[in-house]
Amino acid sequence: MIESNQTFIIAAYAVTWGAMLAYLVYLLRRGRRARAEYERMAPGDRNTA
Amino acid sequence: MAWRDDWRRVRAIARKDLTTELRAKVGFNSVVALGVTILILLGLALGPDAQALRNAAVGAVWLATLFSGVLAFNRSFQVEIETGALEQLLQYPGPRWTIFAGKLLGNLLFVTLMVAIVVAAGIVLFGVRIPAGWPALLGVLALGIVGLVLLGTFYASMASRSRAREVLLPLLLFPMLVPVLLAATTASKALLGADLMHEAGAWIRLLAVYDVVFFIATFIAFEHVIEA
Amino acid sequence: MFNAQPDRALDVSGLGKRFGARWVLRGVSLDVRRGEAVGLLGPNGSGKSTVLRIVATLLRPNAGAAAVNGFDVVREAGGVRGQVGYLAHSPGLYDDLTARENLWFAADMLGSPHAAAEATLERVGLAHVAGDRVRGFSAGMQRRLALARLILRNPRVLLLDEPYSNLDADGVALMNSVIAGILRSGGAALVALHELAPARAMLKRTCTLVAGRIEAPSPERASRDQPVPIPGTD
Amino acid sequence: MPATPPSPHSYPPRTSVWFAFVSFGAVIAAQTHAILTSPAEGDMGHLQKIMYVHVPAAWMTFLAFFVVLVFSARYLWKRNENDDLLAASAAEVGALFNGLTLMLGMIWGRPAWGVWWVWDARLTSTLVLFLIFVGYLALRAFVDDAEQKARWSAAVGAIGAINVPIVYMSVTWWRTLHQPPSSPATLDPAYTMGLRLNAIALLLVMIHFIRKRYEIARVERAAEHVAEAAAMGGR
Repeated sequence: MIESNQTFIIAAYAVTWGAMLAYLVYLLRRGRRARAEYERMAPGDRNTA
Repeated sequence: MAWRDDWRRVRAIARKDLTTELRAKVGFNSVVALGVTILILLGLALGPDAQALRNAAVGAVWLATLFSGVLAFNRSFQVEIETGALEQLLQYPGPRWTIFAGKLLGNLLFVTLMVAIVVAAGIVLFGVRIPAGWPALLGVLALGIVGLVLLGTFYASMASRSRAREVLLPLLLFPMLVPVLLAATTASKALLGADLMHEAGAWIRLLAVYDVVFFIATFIAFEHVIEA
Repeated sequence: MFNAQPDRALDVSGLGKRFGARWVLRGVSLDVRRGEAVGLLGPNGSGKSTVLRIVATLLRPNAGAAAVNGFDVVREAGGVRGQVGYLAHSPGLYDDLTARENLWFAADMLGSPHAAAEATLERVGLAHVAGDRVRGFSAGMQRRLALARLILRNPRVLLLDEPYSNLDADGVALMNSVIAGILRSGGAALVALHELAPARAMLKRTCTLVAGRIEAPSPERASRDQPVPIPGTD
Repeated sequence: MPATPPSPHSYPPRTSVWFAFVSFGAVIAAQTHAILTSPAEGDMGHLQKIMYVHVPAAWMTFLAFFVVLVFSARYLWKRNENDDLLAASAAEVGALFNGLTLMLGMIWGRPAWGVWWVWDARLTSTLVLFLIFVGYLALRAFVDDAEQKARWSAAVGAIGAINVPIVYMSVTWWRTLHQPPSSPATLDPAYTMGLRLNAIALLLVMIHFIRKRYEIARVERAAEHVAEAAAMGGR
């Protein structure tokens, strides 16, 4: 009983971290694409450092 | 004075919708046909054991009502959108909730008639024995229909004007109807049985609260939704 | 926001409108004085209908503003709806209802008596088909019924989108008499047109909309010089 | 007369990266602390440890929906485009945490109840909530005009949120016989500390996700406006 519980606990934490990291990567990629699109549109006029 | 004008406009819209429906008839017949067809398919899928059918009767009737209801709600705005009549409707003076109220009234009569037929078919097909306390069952049915029509009409006013209306309306409507589905089916099953747990009353109260809350919420939200 | 001079029936300044990524109106300004009909010319897709629909409170502008007799189209949309009569490109009628039922519905929504609806049916020459369903009407007959509905509103400002399309000679005369009647009683009209011919008599002046902007309006003096008697006014 | 309407949409400031490290670090810390200090609970073995991710994820879902409600209502009132973009960002992140909560619920249910899915009151409510999120995101996908999309999703978001407590109540009544939902009150105090720490840590992660997603939405919208202004300029 204990061994099988172990796998489920590990699975739960793996799924949690998997989801969080996957979304982080999705955000980074989409952010880069959006910024590049903006850059193409209006080169250099971004008003922040 | 203004209230009487608004009420006259609501009646005019509802009468116009129902006259169009009676003239065309194709709308009502197709929706009822769909409802009964779904009922028969459920009977085939869940049958033939009589007791199983009797247990599933309430659920089957409500699912048939929900699915064919979606057809009716989309249609109620269809005519207006295709002919450009919606733009004319938006031109009349007076508050715009009268459009929603008019559509609501029209859909309420339409769906009530449809449900009456579907329920009758359900009683026959699923061998339901009518208990003595059937008026309470009618009460549950009425409250459920009001909830269904309120949200159905509200979401149809958007879905029917967007690209994928057949998909969007069910996607928006069905999750929101979970409380109605649970309350209506559980209360009906209880009333069909002996309501030992006396839970029917609690469910009916929940349905009433649901209807009041969403009556207010949809009327407020409609102003923002209807403008182009 | 802008000073609504008393004689200005319609005042539009810097109107901008976009659909998704496409800007259809890019800063349109024009005005129509009382008793005046102004033509709005321009090719398809130049934004003529969009201007009319914004003034008719059917569309919300993304930029700029417009007012009808001092009522702002966005903030006082209710007031504007009491002033304008918008004749759309598509008739917007209920095909399964008869001509009379369509008009009685409009009368109920406007709060005017059914007798008024009967009178307008007479005026637009559809009394003989009042009991027939609109589904069987020709485009010209549907246009007349839409005009009857417009007359029922007795609007102060007319917004007409291609009003002469599908109309025969009598129809054009009827349309012009309706416009003339409104102008005489101090109303105004903004008429979107493809070609000028049928409306020449009506228009005080015209302006041309190209790709969402007003080109230099036609010289005031030219169109004023030919005072044309308003035909067929009883 | 302005040739092209000025682009009112400033380019959003860049969300700092260190916040990502802080939030993720907080989750690592909270999780290790909880695992080390949580006593084994009778026959459930260490299953309670799944609680430390499952329950906070559920709380974050409800919190995200509350953010959608607030900014949807604000958009309807103020018609400020950024409120719509924030509501949409919160909805997307909320859907993510909702999906996570459901998966964790199943991973916990399998050993605890022997089946992958149990129509448990809280789990079922969370599933319905997920469908409401899906409906909201579907509406946004099917409407093109930005202003209409904002108005309609604000109305749908607000009305969807109003339904959350009613859904929760109806599902709980429907499942009255089941184990009462595991809120901190029913757990022994040793867990509640671990639970709260993990909830705070996950909250930091959610805040980062929503801020980052919101920033991206604003960049995309700013690019859209610049493109339009350029197209409009026509010089």
